[in-house]
Amino acid sequence: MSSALAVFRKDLQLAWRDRSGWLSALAFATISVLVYSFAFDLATADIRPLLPGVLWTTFLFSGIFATSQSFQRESETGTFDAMLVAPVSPSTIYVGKLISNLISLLIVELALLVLTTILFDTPLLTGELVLVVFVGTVGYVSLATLLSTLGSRGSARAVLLPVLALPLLVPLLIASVRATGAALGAPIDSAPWLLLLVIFALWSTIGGALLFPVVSER
Amino acid sequence: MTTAVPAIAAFDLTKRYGGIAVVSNISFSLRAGSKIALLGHNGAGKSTLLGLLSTLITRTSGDASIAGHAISTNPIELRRNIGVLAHLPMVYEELSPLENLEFFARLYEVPEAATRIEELLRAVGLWRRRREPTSILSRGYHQRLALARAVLHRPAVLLLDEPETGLDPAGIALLDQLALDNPAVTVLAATHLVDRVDRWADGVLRLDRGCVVEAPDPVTAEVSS
Amino acid sequence: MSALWQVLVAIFWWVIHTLLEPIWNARWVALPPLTGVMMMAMIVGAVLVAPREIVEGEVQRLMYIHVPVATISYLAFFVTAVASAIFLIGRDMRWDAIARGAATVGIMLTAFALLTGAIWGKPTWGVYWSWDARLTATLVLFLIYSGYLLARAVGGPNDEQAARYAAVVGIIGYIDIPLIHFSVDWWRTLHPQRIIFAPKPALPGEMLLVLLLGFLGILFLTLWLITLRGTTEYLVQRADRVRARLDQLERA
Amino acid sequence: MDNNLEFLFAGFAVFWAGLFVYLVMLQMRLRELQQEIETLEERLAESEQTEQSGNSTPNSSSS
Repeated sequence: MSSALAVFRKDLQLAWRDRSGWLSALAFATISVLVYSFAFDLATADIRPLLPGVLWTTFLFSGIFATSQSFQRESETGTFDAMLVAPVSPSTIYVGKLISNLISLLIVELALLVLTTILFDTPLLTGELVLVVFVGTVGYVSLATLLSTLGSRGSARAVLLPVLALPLLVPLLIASVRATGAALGAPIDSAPWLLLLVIFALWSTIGGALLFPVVSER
Repeated sequence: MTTAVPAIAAFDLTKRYGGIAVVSNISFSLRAGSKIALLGHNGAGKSTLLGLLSTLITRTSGDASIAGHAISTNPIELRRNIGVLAHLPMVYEELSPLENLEFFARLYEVPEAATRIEELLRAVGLWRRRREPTSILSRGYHQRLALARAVLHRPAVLLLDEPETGLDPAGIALLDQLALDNPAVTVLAATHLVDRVDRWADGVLRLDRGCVVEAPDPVTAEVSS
Repeated sequence: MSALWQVLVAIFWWVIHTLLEPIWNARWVALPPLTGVMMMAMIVGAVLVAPREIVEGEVQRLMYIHVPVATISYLAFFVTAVASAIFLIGRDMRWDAIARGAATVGIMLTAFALLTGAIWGKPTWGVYWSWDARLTATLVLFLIYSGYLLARAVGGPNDEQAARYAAVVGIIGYIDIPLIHFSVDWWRTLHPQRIIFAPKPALPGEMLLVLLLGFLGILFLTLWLITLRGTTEYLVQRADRVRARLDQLERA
Repeated sequence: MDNNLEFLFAGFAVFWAGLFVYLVMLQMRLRELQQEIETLEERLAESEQTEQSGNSTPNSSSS
């Protein structure tokens, strides 16, 4: 496990030193929230039903974008091979990478929540909402980290990854939007959305850890 | 007389990309402590063979073992005994040389890492600039840092892919000191500087189109596989 | 622990060799006629034998295509997932060819299901697309396995890395199905609207019989198509290998 | 309630025509591939002959 911790510490050092990764994700997220608010004229209309959808589409796109960037850098400079050659199982590298991606994306998402609270002055930073955001992020980051090993020449990769990941994330998208809506006080519906979100997070994390060695082989 | 376990051994090792066997049925065994030059034209399969032995590339068939550990059954233990130097520098540009080695020392769980890192950084001449980001260093220093990383955990076997690239004469002297003349280490190094070979190598493994055309005599004792 | 694993894998391969092998060998002989007979029976049943549905009228006969096709597309994706798993274990590219072939057939079936569903829906409910839970799930599956083919097409016919990656997508896609169904079903019940494609509880006898015929017809058709498509993918792999070998020789 | 026959016909047409076209394309593709492989393997056999007689470097044939 200590090697997963080593990978995690190194990734955080990297993210801190080379801020371009998650900063571009934050910029992307902020811009898409603004685009949504202009498009849906969120400022005036009753935005409560729309907000969860806006938040989660922004989270998913910026998250998948940032995760694939972080992997792209590693494979280009050969440092991914340097880790694969170490006497550790690829799954521990996956766990290390997963946690560091998770932390940097949670920072982006919390920053976005603060921004949205200010823009639309709705209290977003409630305990329940942060929990939903956390579990949902674990769910999609573990899948995005697994799929980001997609090697493809040129720019096709940046487009291909969302096309590949989003249909798989449909259950997470529906569950997270509903759960966020409930957290914002939308009329409570009977379905246990948070439970489904937790199951999805477990499913994609365990699946990711088991299947990562397969996709990291050359 | 204990049976001498070959440091590096391959048994009909094959790697096929579609119709082409880039490495086909390669067998050889190298004595511990020997320094072998891996020669052959471009595309003869040198890098692929080194990739197979370092478990970076998955084999199509056959097997290989390093320090008694087989790539098919015990890859993690095998990797504990190898140091790898490849074409790409394999170091983090944004981290400083010190941080790079600290990360790999944690990954390899190197005992008393601090002293080992300092010793290596001084040896490769990076101690004064250990805190600067690696990106501003020259290609030669990248290679030196990669060399330091390869020998950081004192591996018994070194798999080097054209280690001389980017090194100035002083750098090459370092390469000799740390790897090629180090008696305790077995080295299999692909190189293009053929004239240097007879200075450091005590055997040649030559490949042509994925097959062995010249190999050092196999390890005399029974190969324990 | 690993001894148990060895035993399981041995049993698995024994099942493959003794049970599936003979069926596989007889595929060219058995499948085409079987499919032909069943499809004929299906057409006759759907058009003539089945009684006219009072409420929806003749167009309801599309059910005999739509429901079997939509259901059996899951079988095609199941073949993809299993073939992908076997490929990941044995690393035999023929299983990658079968997985790829089955995915293509699966996507074609889901396309037909969505099309016939739309054509059936328009006159009956005035809507081409109704976000019905099962139709939505079929659409999501269509997208997932289109992603599978895209990921597989990134590499060449014999590119093992792309094949491994696609196999992972193929397996994850199939395990995702229960999650998709839960989320889509609960999502749909939020907007109460008429249930469209839930089979009516009291289907009269003849209708059920014809529906069964439909299932068998589409089942054999799917198996035959997967075999055809799988063989095509395998031949593409072989051609690519020989071509690569030729290039190597001519260049040498 | 009219019978919406035109929709029934459209649905059947879409399915059967689509299926038929797909099957025909598949059979053609299969036959074309088989021929292509035969010609390729003949060329391979020839060039391996010239290769064997040409020089005697050891070489493995493809699977």
